[in-house]
Amino acid sequence: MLLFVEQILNGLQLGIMLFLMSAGLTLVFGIMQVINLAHGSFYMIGAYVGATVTAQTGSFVLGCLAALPAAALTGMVVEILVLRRLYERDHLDQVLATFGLIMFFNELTRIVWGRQPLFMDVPAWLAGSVELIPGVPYPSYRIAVIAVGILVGVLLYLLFTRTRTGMQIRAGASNREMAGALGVNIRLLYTLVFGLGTLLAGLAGVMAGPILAVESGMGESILILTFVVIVIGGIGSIRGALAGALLVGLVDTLGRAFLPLLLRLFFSPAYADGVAASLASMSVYLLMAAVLVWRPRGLLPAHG
Amino acid sequence: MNRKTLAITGGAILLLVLPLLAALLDEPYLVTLFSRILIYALAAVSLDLMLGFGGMVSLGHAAFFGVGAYAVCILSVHGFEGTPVLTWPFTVGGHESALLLWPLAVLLAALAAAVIGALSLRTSGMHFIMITLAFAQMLYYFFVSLETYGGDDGMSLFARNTMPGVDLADDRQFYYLCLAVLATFLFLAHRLVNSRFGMVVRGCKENERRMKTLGFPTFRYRLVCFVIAGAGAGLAGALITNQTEYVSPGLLHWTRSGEILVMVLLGGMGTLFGPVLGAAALLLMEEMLSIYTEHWMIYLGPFLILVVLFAKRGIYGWIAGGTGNHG
Amino acid sequence: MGKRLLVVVVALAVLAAVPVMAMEPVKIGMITTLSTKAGYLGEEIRDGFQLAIDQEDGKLGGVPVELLVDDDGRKPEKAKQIADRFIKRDKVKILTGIVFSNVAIAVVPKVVRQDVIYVSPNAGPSLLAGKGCHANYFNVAYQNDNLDEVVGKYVTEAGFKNVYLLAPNYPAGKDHLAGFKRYYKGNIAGEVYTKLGQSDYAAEIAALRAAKPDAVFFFLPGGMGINFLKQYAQAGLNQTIPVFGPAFSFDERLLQAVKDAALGVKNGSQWSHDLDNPANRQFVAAFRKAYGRTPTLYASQGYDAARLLGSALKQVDGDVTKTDALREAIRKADFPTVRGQFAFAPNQHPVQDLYIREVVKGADGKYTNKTLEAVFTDHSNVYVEECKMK
Amino acid sequence: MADTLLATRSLSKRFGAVQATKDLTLEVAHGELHALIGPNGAGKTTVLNQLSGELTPDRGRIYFDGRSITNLRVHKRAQMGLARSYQITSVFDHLTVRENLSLAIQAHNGHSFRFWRRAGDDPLIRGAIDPAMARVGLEQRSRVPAANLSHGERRQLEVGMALCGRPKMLLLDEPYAGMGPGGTVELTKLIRRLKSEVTILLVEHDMGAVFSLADRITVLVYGQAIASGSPEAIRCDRAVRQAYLGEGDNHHGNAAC
Repeated sequence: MLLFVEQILNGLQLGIMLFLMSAGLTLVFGIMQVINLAHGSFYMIGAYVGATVTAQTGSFVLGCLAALPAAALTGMVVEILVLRRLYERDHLDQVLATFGLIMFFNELTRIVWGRQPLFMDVPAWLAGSVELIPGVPYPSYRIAVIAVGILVGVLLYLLFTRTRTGMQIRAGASNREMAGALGVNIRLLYTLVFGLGTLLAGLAGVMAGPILAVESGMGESILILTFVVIVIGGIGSIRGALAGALLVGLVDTLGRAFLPLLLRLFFSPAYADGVAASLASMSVYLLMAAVLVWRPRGLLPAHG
Repeated sequence: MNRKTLAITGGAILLLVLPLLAALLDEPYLVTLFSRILIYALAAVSLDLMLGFGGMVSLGHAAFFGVGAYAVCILSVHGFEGTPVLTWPFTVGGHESALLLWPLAVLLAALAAAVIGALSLRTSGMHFIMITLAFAQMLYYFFVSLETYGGDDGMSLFARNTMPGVDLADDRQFYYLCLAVLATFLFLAHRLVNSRFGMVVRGCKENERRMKTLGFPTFRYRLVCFVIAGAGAGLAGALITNQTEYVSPGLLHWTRSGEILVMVLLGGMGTLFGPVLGAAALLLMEEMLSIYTEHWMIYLGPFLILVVLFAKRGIYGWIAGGTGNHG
Repeated sequence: MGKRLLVVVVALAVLAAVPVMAMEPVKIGMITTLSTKAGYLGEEIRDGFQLAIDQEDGKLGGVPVELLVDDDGRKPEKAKQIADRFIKRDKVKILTGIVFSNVAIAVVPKVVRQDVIYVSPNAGPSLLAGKGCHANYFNVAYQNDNLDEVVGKYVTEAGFKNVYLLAPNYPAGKDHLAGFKRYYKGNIAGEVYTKLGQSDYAAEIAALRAAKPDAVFFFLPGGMGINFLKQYAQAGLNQTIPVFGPAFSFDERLLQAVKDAALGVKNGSQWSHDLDNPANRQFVAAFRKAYGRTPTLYASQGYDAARLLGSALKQVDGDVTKTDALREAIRKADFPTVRGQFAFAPNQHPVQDLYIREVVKGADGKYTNKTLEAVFTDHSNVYVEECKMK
Repeated sequence: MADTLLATRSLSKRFGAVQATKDLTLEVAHGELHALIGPNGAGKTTVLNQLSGELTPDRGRIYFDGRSITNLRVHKRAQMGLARSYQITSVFDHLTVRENLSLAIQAHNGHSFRFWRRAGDDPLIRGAIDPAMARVGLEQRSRVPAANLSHGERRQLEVGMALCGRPKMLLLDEPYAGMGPGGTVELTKLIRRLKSEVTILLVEHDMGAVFSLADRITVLVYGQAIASGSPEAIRCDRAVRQAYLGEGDNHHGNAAC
């Protein structure tokens, strides 16, 4: 029974990590109607800058403080140089341009940092594990990730509902021209929104550094899962991203954990393991297809 | 529109004489490279039927490409070994003749497209893109789990298929076969796009709501268009199996669908000859750049961005001028 | 095209002045993985191979060579195209370099049938050692199962009775676990196949802890291994349940990305930088001087492949058109290997000693492997009977 | 009932808190031009969308040509002869006028799963295009993409497309919106000519056009029909003046009542 609780915790932790990534993506897509395949690249930049600074200064916090602006600034530069010309253009032009960005950033990291995966360790003060539930030692770093995820969720909620900029952003989302006519500097606003989106991706990157391998191309493996999350949740809605992320995190983790046991009841162990492994990897896509067929606009669509 | 006809005839002549050119320059390798370009051009044109003319943006088109490829490879290997493919409902023996396998591959790809299309067309916009991706990834993991056929390691074809009168093993004959298949598909696509069916599909792309109030059951037409595109990709899959004599689940991965999509966009959406140019441009650049530098992606990435920013309607639009949408 | 033409003209001009028969440099085609997450593996193989050429300033076994390198991006289709180009355009007679088994399975069968010699500096899939073996195919590194077999034997001898197995869900994963089980006599606490390229292993680690094994054996190459080791250490399990694995997850460069999460882990390998023989000492010193880092086993395999070819080229005096003579010369394998001794089994895979190494923290603070003991001597592979050399 | 072409029985539709259509019972007789008027936000377009099938009502039934079409899909209703135009002209911008019309003709001339012959060469279509263009006076503009037409011409094209299927009934959604004086005269002439061919349900704000064209008028306020009858009756109806013009009892101005 403890194992089940621990797996739920693992599912939530993966969900929170996915939320950090998808909040930024759904923000950019929902508000600026821009499909940004290169979102994973800013996740990678956050991880690389975080790892490098942590290695030099020896402090994880400094690593984070360096990673966030790095991802945000790169994001804004990309927005000004490339994306700004693509707002009126077809989604497909954005797909092609951001596909080009992925190639550019992956190769850039290989040139600057070399081909070898970087090292990033869990900060000493988060290294141990805590017994949230007696008998189940849970890595305290992962609890920190969950805490950061929840904090970001609350901050975003407050930003959008309580602050003026939040209101301007939402106005810009529903009607660009009108918001512009009312004196909102749309160009600057969109640069800031994109910067915020990439900052969130950078944060997810630096948080993932100690757990996952920091290597060129790491962004693409999580990118697909992030798109699945925002589509399941409902594009453009932060609440949807949270719901989608937790759902995908749980389904993926529990699928990997309990599917083999489940199938063993019916098939021989060897055959069950093989089928379970491939079913587990398909589980996320089965989930998305089911949600889309049942609710073609996602679970919590952004605006009506 | 002489610029357009000039571009098309120029391209056609170049493709026709290429093997002779290759022999002249003592570069026999170009023949196999361009066979691959022709095959990917076929996959890109089939995607453009659905994307450029039908407005259906799919990020899972490589699934049908892979289904066609695997169908031919599995049946050929069984044909070579003489073992039955299927024994349960009825015994299905393997075969190696292209005239039997390729139509079967096209049929299987069309069947897959019908099932996936029927479910995906209930959604629209970004959700349609993602659900096609989801189904393609499911097929990808299905083939990864097929251990009897090599799983993730893929499977080699012992010998290319056989066809009366054409020796597929000879690279030059295989090149001209690919060129003939592509040319036929382009001709049929041109007819299709301007036929009554083509008009309805293009109408649905423009304004599906209006089409419904005019009295068109739009779902059926878009599904048939989706299936035709899937069948085209299945045929390209059958050809790629014979060209590389090898298949792997990698053929169905979403990055492969992304590549085919990039070829269509790079070449020029909504035109029939654009994707052929797009396929040639992308594959040639990938090949040539990698000879001169390890870091070829640092050049190809920005090139794609520049094409999007400045050549509004892709390379074909830039060369042939005029607006897209009528092939 | 222009650049290569220039090189050839210059080489010819120089050779014209030399009285010895004018020799066109022998072209060797290297298809390896330089991009994707596993890019550093290909870089290691190339650097090892290039070091051997640089030591003889552009020659191997006294014969001038030209190394053509291209990146297959870990895609079998791309590797086949590059092989095609090397053979048809550059008229290459010797190929090498492939890192991954699935790429090798796609490329080698067709290449060897075009009368081209292929020397594998890494991938040793069971298919090419058994049914698919061929006279033109040599493997200078290992047969994939070898590194797991040595760990299986060591773990049995060390008295572990209940081992938990973990590998990705693809044929090579199943091969490696089969290799381990061939020599491991105890009970299997669990056998779990994970998704290819998976990043989060929390679920598997929780299930592993619940199964309470007394040891864990895993084969997770590249980034997957890094993720697993880091998360395994964070779960505090590395203090209680020892981990074993083949050398793939513990090469020198990977250790810098994992550091003390891998401390104390024992892994099986056919080579280590601290192997005490003259060829190895010279190689490790030269590599550190040339590239400023300690060589990994991939670099040692690249270096051995180059020296093997050097010995063969010397015997056929650089004339690669006579493939039979070249094949015979390679099969003799009389070259100073960095592993002490080396010979070819009937299926032209290595017969060599296999060691158990332990990950330790070196004096200079860098993490490295220390050789513990030789578990197998002159170990061959189990696919020799299956191979009917054509 | 026999003389009625279209009838609704207590049609209701709610969007969250807003009751867009409340128990609407509407009848349009054969050959009649029935006008549906009402202040902005009265739910006129919502009614049209329910009739054309793009919106499904919460309650109530819709009868057309003697059959219940409440749950029939949009394209089936169009096939039965129920055509419509949109408040914001909805045509195919990238296609030429000729192509727009041929598409509309195609809809009612057998299925379009024909993959070989060029659409223009199909005898069923070729014969019908020129008369269709003549009917809406766009013969000279046949090669022009719809996007380049003037506002009035686009409106004429849309009406022409709606007529291509020889519909039994035409739902016109504010055709006069944004029409200049010249265009209004032209459009009134066109609609007057159409009255003999097809039954029309006209949603419109231009009172001049409504009162000169309509045989019957229904006034919709907050989704509810408050009055229905001949133009004269409606002009004097107290409830209409109250709701529409905000006047109470004083009768000044309109001597006819």
